Amino acid sequence: MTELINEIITRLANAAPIIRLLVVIAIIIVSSVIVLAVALLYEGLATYAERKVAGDIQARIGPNRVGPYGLLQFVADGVKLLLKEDIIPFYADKWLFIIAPYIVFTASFAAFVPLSYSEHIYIANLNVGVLYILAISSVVSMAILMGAWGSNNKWSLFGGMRAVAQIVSYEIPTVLSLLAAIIIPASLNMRDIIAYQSGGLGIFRWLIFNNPFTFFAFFIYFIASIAEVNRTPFDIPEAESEIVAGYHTEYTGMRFAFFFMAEYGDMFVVSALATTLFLGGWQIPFIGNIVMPVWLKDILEVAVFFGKVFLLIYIMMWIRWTLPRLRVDQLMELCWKYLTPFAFFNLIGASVWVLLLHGKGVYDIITGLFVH
Amino acid sequence: MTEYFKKMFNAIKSILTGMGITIKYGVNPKTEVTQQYPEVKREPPDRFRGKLFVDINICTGCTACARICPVDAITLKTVRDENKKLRPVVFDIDNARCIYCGLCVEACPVEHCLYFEKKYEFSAYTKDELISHFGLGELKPQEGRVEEKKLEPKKEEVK
Amino acid sequence: MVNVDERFMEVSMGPQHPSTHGVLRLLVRTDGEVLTAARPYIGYLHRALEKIAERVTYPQFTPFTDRLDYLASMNCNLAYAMTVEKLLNIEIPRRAQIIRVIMAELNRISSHLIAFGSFSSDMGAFTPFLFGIREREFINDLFEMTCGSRLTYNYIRIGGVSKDLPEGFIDKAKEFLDYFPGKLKEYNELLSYNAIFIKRLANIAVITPEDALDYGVTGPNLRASGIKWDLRREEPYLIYNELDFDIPIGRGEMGTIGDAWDRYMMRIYEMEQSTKIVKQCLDMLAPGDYTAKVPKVLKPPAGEVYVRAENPRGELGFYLISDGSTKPYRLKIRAPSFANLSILPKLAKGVMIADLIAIIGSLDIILPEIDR
Amino acid sequence: MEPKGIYDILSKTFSSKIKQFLENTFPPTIIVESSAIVDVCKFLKNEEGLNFTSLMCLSGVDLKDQGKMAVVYHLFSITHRHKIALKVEIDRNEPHVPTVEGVWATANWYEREAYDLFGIIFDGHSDLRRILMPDDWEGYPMRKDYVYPKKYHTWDV
Repeated sequence: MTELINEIITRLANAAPIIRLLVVIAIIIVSSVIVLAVALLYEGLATYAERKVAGDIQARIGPNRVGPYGLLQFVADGVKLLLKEDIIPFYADKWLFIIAPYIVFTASFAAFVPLSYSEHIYIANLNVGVLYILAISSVVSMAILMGAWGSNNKWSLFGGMRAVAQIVSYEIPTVLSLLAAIIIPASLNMRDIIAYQSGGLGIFRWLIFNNPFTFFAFFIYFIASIAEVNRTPFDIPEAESEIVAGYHTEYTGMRFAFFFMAEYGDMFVVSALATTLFLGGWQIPFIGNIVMPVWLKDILEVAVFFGKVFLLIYIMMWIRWTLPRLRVDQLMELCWKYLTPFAFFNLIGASVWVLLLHGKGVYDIITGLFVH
Repeated sequence: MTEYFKKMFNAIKSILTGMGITIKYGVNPKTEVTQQYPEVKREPPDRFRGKLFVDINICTGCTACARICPVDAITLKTVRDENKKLRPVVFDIDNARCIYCGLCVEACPVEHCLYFEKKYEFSAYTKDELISHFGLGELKPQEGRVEEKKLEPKKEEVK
Repeated sequence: MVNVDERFMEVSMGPQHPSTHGVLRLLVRTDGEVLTAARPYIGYLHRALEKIAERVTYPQFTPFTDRLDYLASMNCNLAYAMTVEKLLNIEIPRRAQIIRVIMAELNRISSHLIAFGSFSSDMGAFTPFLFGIREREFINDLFEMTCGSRLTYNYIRIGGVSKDLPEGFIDKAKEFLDYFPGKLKEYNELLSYNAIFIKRLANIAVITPEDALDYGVTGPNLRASGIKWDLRREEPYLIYNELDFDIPIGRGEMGTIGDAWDRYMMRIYEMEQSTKIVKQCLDMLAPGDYTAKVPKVLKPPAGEVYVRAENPRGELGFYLISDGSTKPYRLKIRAPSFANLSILPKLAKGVMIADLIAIIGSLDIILPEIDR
Repeated sequence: MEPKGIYDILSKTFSSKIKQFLENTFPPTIIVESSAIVDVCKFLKNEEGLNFTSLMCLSGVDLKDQGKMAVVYHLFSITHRHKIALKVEIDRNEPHVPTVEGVWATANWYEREAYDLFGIIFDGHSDLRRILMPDDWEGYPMRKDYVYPKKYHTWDV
């Protein structure tokens, strides 16, 4: 994207500065609208998928009335939420109450930016991509607390406090397990990380198969990321049977929808991060170096990337509709007594591995044996 | 330490067992038990207690049903016609009050006079629409009225 | 709670709350997540059934007993019918007795299925709830075949039952009994022995046998405390003394005897036993009358009786005073959930909010019965 | 133990406080003077061989024609499997009964219910509030001479 903008700017080199500025602004607006539209479409389909998966698992059918196979259900839901009355509680802290959903929504969408969807399709090529995602997704916890406090509702406050405690705690195993993978390509840039995982039949050089420590790191990251996005069995901030609806108890209509969409956005981001770091991103498995047109390759890569992400999202949904919820202290216990120590030892193990074998993965070693 | 790992192992095992069960349902569409209601309507069994129906022509006007009704859903007014037979001029059943207990049907001495239809869709916009009127209507003056017997809902009923 | 202590937060939980099983209101005083006191407020569903009983005749009151414990109407019908029969001194034909046992036990299964399902959804696992509902549909179909209604049956009447079993009932019931144990096993694998579920419930809200007796706790909750007491065995009515079944008691499999997990598990075990009972009863069925000769106008002799029966939730007792007229002089309903709930303030001290939900769910209260 | 035997023991211990034995009710009823009810209950609960472990039911009864109120206690022993009913008859205009909350904890709620619906006041009760009716309800609905109110606050009843 940045290259595209640069190219346009160089072509417009002779134009007046004000026109150049306007063009750049126009490009930025158009591209964000495109990203937003795609992301909203994804979110709509994700809510549909969630309900369909729930239906399948519970021996039901799920939505099937609006549109073919109920595919347009999310449109109907969206229209319904738009038309709902926007209620701001009388005793709410209005400013915090109003601003919180936007921050949640923005933070969740900003995390889409450094992702790399294929070799040529990406929005921004950030050299601190992973760090950026981790930082921006932490903003969510702040906004949740803002909304919870602003609602002036006791259940919301419970939910907000729980959410912050949970997200802050689970950041640690998340980051530790990500580090175990990052130290191998030694880069925070998403594209570099994915490029490192090429080769090996497009599957064996994935960082998850690099060494036993990254293999475990993937699972630790996956569990911790479920907690990061507040989903069952870690959905205590919005545990509907305990604290009504948690931090969004008082929200209605579109404001509620923002929270709701942000949750699905977060799901996408954590899954995409797992895909990028552990599952080879858009690397197409089993294809190797077959020559094909660039456009076809890009399409295939996007499809593969989304396929991997959706598989992880499906597993998240599957877990959600199977397991009961943990209690708040047990959640912390899981984090501090199990995940964090494991992630920590994992990180040490991975570091030692990298140090001793100079970053060579299991696949490299095995193929290396045959070469000699 | 072994305890720690054993606990963890058992926990993971039990969780995977549970997930094994749900995925069986998740991937197999044959497990769906939903009936698509407006398209597929289930046929109620013969004894189904749906909407009450009165075959007013064979009603003897004995008021047994109105007396047994625990919620006074049945309003019955009878007069004697020229043949000294009781004639139910008003026979209203308030479906909103009816609790479908079936006591009236059992109390009715005439075979197939008061019975339940196999009907379960009778939503309405107003409460008045939910009252079914079966009465034969007031007699014309020349037919003569001899006696009037009326059963009204008991006063001060607890709702 | 007039004196407000600033250190604590007082939250009104209910009457509209997702998991108070109806319209129970709890005034909860919390110190963060930990409860220091919970005070139940009941009566939101008070319909003055005892007063109504004084204004309607004996047979007319049967439909109202449906509305006591609407998940186990058959059992409520049965207890009321037995009370009036005791007063009238009627002998019930054998076939009617067997039919009554079949119905009561099937309804026990369906009631426990709801208890199981709603408890699981309280714990955050929604899928078992749907599974429970699915199996309950079978029983509802059986009942609908028999008496025409799916929830408020009004089937067991004074003197017997209202109609004989329909054609095909026995085959259908047998089909269900063959199908059901497999599903029970599935429930156990899916929920009962799930590590998170056990973690949530083991050692929570332990009711000691002394407390259980002191507070008049009955039914599965009493048996979970390790007291082998079941009216069907200890004070046999109908044909229960001819049947072969076990009384499961709490053994503290996962923690302490009488904890929430034991109380939950009692219901699973009882469903097994009820299946066994119905199977035996179906084989015992022989042609005969389905009702005794009962006069159209019931005028029981003056007297006082207190009759109780084992309901899914405990002992349902009717204290009936007759003055010789067609209407009861006084009918006191001793609802099992009423006594079971009264122990809640004692249990809900020093537990967490999530545990409070577990306590309410494991006591398996039903509000229409408490409020009457 | 047979109800008759229980009655004999009770009348031996409490002599004149035990008034009458009604055999034809189920379970048989012993009529006890209201002042002695707590002692009788304690005795029944703790005496070896009686051990009435639980209070099955506690009901208020309005005996309007006799100008009395009654409180009926249905007791039951899980160890000896016998049961008995105790009845306390009190003046209808001043219905006061000592509470048995200290004997069986379950009596707490039952007594609140009897207070709520009949207006029987249980002396010494720790928390005698209305339980089923709203706190500001007037009158005691289960009394036989209860007049139905036309309005509750601003709503028609």
